[in-house]
Amino acid sequence: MKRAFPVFGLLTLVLLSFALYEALIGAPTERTMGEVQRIFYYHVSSAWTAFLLFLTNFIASVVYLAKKNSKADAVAAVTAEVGVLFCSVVLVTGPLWARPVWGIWWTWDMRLTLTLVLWLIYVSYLVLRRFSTSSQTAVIAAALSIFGAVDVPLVYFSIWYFRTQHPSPVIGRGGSLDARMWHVLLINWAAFLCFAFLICWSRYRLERLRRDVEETQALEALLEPRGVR
Amino acid sequence: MIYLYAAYAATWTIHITYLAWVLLRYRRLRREIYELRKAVR
Amino acid sequence: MSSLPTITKATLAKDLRLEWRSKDVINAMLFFALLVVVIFSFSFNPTAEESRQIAGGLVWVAFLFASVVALNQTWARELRNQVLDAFRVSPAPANALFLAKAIGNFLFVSALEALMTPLFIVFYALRALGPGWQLVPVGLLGTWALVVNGTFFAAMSIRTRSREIMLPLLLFPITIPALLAMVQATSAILTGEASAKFWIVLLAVYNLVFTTVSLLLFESVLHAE
Amino acid sequence: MPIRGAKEGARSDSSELIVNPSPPACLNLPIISLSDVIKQFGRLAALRGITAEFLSGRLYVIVGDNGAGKTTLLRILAGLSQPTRGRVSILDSTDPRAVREQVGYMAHPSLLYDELSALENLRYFAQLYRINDEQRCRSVIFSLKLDPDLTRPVGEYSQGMRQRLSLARAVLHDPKILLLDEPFSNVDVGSARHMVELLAAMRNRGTTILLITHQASLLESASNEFVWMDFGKIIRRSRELELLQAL
Repeated sequence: MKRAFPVFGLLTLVLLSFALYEALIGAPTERTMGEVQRIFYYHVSSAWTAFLLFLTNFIASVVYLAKKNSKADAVAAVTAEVGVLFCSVVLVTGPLWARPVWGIWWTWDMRLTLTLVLWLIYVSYLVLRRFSTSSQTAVIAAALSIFGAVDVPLVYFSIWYFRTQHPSPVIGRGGSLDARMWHVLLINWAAFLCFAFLICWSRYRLERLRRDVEETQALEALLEPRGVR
Repeated sequence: MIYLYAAYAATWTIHITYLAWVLLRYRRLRREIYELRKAVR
Repeated sequence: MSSLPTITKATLAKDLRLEWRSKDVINAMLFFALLVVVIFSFSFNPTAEESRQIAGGLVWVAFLFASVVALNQTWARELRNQVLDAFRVSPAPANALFLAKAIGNFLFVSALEALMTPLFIVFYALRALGPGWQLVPVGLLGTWALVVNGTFFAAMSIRTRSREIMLPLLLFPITIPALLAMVQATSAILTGEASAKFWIVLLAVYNLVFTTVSLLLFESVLHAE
Repeated sequence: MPIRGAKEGARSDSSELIVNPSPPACLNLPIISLSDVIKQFGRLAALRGITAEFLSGRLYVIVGDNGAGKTTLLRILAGLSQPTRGRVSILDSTDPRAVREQVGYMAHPSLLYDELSALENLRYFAQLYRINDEQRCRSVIFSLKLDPDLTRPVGEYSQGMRQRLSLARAVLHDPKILLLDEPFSNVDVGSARHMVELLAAMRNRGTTILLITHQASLLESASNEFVWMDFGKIIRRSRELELLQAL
């Protein structure tokens, strides 16, 4: 188990470099958008990774509420944090792509808006975790995660209808993707998933360690005043 | 072209900042464990 | 479970009586609402035609801010002397407390809206060009949407540090679809350009979903410690 | 049914029974048992492994310095908080929430609505226990030497009156187990004596009472056992207060 971490880390690094090479050089250049389209590989794979992490967060939260298992709570805390990280990448690369292609930084397009709302919900989740008093954090965070997950389809429908009413000013991405591009995208996604898993793993270990330290500290701390007396 | 590089740079800046932050927390924790061990002994 | 309606009623009656004696929610809320309306009128000074376009957003954002004041007060009373613990040690169902608080807030916020709406109509010279009666279901469903999540998140935020700030932080992101629906429905009715049907249905679904989720989760949040 | 017929009942039989505080033998069964209970708040442990048994029909007095974990222990028994680790069993149930109807809890704060009168307060709390008996509320208030017809809001009561009303709220549903956190703080000596008599009478009728106090001497004659807590642990248990203090 101890060996697995560096081995997996090395593997991820190789995969990431290969994916980077494929995205920047290997993939064919898109006809209308040109080189800028290459942002796509990072943008989309980050987005999918983030959504997957949020899904994991939701499942872990349900498991926590059902079983009161502190490991599930640690998983939920970690996946929300890393999910927000990847979601931030999506929100930064998105406008960087939109500016040269559409001529605007931001548009209230379906996917963009949904991602932004998700990001807001999970940032509020992280804020809640930080501000709540320690013995209650897990339960109320899990409850908020479930509220957030339930909210997603509603956000989706509301924006979908909002958009059909006022057609967006930009031309959608449209068109089917070249097979070679699909290939590169999937490689990038795989690399990002491995990377996310790696971060989550180390972050999870850190979280567990922190909890252990807190517990030992709690049980030991009271020894000190006794020594003084 | 500049947007392309900006996006890739931004992605890695965000990731590396986060990793650095995790590392910082880890080191702080390590120090705490060290002090805890010392206190128990 | 047969005790649920009885205890809900008893708790609601108790809350209304407390409010009647102290009047701290209503007073704070009313003055705040008045301020919001006046400041909004200063900030946006549109013609009747323009105001019809933006009124939906304006009115609901004002209601949202004003209701946060009421929602923050929801649990303040239960925290004084830690009376909430007396409820928690009793065998009374947690959902009775939630329903009573949500209904109480619904009444407070509705009263507030009933007073603010005429002010908006006067200041902005509003008149509905579409089917005006639809504003009633939009108002009722929209208010419940604000209140059901607000009550729940207020219960969550009393378990955090700096709880007054936490409530809007938790409430606003989740409320986005409901707020969008309220605003769009109201604008559609006022301008008479589009049908508000979809938005009313969306609000109803939103309410159904979140009322259910709240009732399912409230017990664990109330007894979390 | 304690405090029933409070006018004559409580006072007369308490004064005679207080002479003989040992409960009937058949009641000597463990009603509360804790095994290795730990409660941790972040970096602080309030309870650091408590293993204990409390027998039915007895009055236990928990003493100890501030921060010894007394209140946390009581809150766990009341089902207000869950232990981080360990097992709590009350009336043969491991979930304190399942036995809520059997447990009365009086906290350090009053747990009363300041804006309501005594009767209005109790009427509301009675409904939480599905008791719809106006007479019951009145007699409980009366048994604590308060006037049920007083319309003054509780916020204007003196601290002593408020404590007594708070006790009334805790015993309203006639619990088998009564948990009291500092019931005598700021109560005048006369009222405190009366409260002790009342508690002794309840104990003699089979109620188990756990009581935290800094005025342990008030309970010397009524208590069955003193429990001394320190730094989140039960250090010592003794029948005599002096023995406990001597160590």
